[in-house]
Amino acid sequence: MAAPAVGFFLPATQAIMNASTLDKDVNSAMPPGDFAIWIFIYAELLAFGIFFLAYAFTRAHNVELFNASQLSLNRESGAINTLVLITSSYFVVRALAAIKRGRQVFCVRWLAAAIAMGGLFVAIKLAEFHAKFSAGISLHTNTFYMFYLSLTIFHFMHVLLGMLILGFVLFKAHRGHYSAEQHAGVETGASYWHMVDLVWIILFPLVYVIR
Amino acid sequence: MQYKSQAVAKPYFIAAIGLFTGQILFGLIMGLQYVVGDFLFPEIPFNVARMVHTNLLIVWLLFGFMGSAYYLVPEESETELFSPKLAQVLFWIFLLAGAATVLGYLLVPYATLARMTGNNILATMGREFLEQPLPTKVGIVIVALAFLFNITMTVLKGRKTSITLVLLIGLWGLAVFFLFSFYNPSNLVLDKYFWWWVVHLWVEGVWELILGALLAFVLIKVTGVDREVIEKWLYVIIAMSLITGLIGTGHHYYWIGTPESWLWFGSVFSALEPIPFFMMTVFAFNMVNRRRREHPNKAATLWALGTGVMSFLGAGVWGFLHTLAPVNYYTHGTQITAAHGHMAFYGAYVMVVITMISYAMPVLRGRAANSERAQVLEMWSFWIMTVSIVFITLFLTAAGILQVWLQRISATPMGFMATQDQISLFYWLREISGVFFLVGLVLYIASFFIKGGKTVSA
Amino acid sequence: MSATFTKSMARNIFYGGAVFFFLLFVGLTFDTMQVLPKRDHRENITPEVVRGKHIWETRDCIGCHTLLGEGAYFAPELGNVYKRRGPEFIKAWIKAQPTGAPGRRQMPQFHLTDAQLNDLVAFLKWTSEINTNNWPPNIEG
Amino acid sequence: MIKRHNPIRPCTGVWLLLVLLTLVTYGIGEAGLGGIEVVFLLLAMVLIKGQMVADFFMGLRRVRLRWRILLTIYLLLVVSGIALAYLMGIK
Repeated sequence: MAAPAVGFFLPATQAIMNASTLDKDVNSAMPPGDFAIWIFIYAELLAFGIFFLAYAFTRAHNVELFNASQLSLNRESGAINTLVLITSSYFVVRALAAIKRGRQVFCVRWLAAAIAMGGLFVAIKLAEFHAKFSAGISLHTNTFYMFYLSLTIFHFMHVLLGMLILGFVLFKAHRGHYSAEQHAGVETGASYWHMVDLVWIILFPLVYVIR
Repeated sequence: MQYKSQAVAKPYFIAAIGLFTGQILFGLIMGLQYVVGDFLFPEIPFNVARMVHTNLLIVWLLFGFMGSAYYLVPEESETELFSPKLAQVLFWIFLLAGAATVLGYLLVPYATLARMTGNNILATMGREFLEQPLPTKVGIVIVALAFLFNITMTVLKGRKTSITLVLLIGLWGLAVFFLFSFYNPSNLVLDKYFWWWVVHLWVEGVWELILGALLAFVLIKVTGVDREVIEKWLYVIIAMSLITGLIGTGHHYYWIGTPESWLWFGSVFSALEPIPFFMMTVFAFNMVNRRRREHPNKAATLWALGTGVMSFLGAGVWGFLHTLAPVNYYTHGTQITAAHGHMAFYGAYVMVVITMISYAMPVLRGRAANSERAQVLEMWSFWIMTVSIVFITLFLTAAGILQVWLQRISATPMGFMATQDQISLFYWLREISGVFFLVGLVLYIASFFIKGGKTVSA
Repeated sequence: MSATFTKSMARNIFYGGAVFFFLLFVGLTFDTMQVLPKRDHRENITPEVVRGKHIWETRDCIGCHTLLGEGAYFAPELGNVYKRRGPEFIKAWIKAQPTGAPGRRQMPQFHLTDAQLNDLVAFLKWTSEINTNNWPPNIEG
Repeated sequence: MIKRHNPIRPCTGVWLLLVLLTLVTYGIGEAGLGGIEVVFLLLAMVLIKGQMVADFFMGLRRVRLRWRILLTIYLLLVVSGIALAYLMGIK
């Protein structure tokens, strides 16, 4: 695993380091998009954060139960979903970059791709839920599944909401409401979508991997 | 007063203050019964006094909300009320129904009252805060719907502002969730589960919208800050209230037979419930600091700021104290709950109604603000009532902590009544604070009758 | 760089957030309704229990007592009184009220018949068997 | 703006990095690895990934420090809380 890692890692790090010195319109601004969404984002992150810590500390008291139940999770689908969401987020970044250069058509296409990835996430997640529910697992099976299902369903609903928001942004982009100068709406939707991604980035290792 | 029909608010405000006084008197009776158990027994048993105390609170707050809406909506919508006549008729219906209900509680044994009022047809009585006989409950629905019709029609024919929109959503929610009071299954767990859909979704849900709208209205008036700014924050605050408060209902679903998962949902989300209240405090102070005018009504500004602070303390801090399931396991159903209830109701809803009255009443009486002497007295009453409620809360909290310790945590737990004897000192202190509160209230009422000094004309 | 904070976005978040969390709440309620039968033992709700709850309500017991911790805090918790005192004590106690002891808290005399007392006890017995996540912490309530 | 010479866009680089770290996380899970060192590595990766998303996807690297640091503090709190809980669970 180490050899290809270096191959990726070097150009990637280089790109990142270059990037931070590139942008000069820096450091005095508010977060991108409408600030109202950021209040929402910070609040949602707080709710998820408390839930994550509740999971972690409850696990500390029930290590055997959590480790045993964790084995029944489908780690592949969790990992694939992580990749799906990351990629979807990346597409949204490209959509925003496109509209910033005034390329409306590309913006629409990248957004559509991002939403499609969201749909893929939903499909995989539904398959995962279906498997669990048909195995008779519910919120009340044990504490681990209570957390697993609450966290993933809560996140799942955020994915749906995020797709709804992106769909709305797509619709407006398609109608030509955004331009290189005026694209706060895209930034707002994008910020929310990245939050959904960010939450999953913590959730996946915490619930599926750490043992 | 910009619109003639706003005048219908006046009797509502007067009735509200009158019933408020009744509520406090019965509160003092109950407080005394806590330490002198047979006081007024068997004429007014504790449960009767408590029904009157809590139902008067609900009814006078509803009077306050309705009066506030009648005052606020025409001014915001920039049009006369759809039907001032209807508002006047509803006032008398509601007042008479309320008075008849209270007299029923006081004069007839509760079981007889239940039989007389058709409780056997549809049993809804005998549940905390929903003790009203069936005709009263139906009456509340009818009055509420007629009131909502009046208000909604006014908004529809006039200017639509965010404040009226939020107020309307809050008031409609109030009416809709009250409908759950007619659902009383024989399964106690289900009964309790949906009982909270009235109680919690009122006070930690839709009432917060009403609170936010009223506060925003007064802040616009007394600070002159741009409406855009205030309405924006109004939306953010009430969004936070519902985001945290809806699932936050779970903090009532710990020990009533509902599944364990609620221990987590309730704890996580209700732990966030202080956020909107904190934002409200910051918001109120911010707006007053950024004020563009010096409004002559200093008292109203003081009440508005007080609402921000006291609702945060009472609902936010005192709620958080015992909202987490592991804490609530020990504090559930003790004087801690009573402490929180008193400060939260006073800080949020009592104070916002008084804020509204304090701002609107002088205008209704033909001046922008009361004379300085009247205002000084009103501000005295503010401090006396507020400090009294703080002490009531502190003493009840102390009583609660001791109660939890003796009755629930101690290795050799004491019985309920033995514990009560141990904490009677705090009940005495609470009762004394209650007397001070009454003094504050009397001064508040007196401030309406103070003449002289220079008055500012409207 | 757009540093905006608009009212319309705040409004959208209010609507969106309210609907989102209300749906979540309804979903959780639905889930709760599925598992409640196992916790409230509704198969044991006999006509006596139903009548007992009606007596409980029409005497406004909640105006002084708590039941599963909800109610007034003036008199003892009754959710577990069946386990604490047993059926005979409860009936004898209700019949003996008020004690008339000077200065002590008084419970009214409700003139319940023996059949009504049995119904009330049946209700309290059923209530004491609800799965309350081990609340109260001890028998004293 | 200076003309760019880097082979890939910064956001693409970040995306590749995120993919890589996810694969490593998955690999650790597949290998069934556990223990403090592994968990700390996983959490460190969470921290890096989270900060990458915040900085490059959300675009917080170009905003006022307080908004950016808020997310960093959040990530640190959550990650260190999880680490602490993990340590508690070992005993």
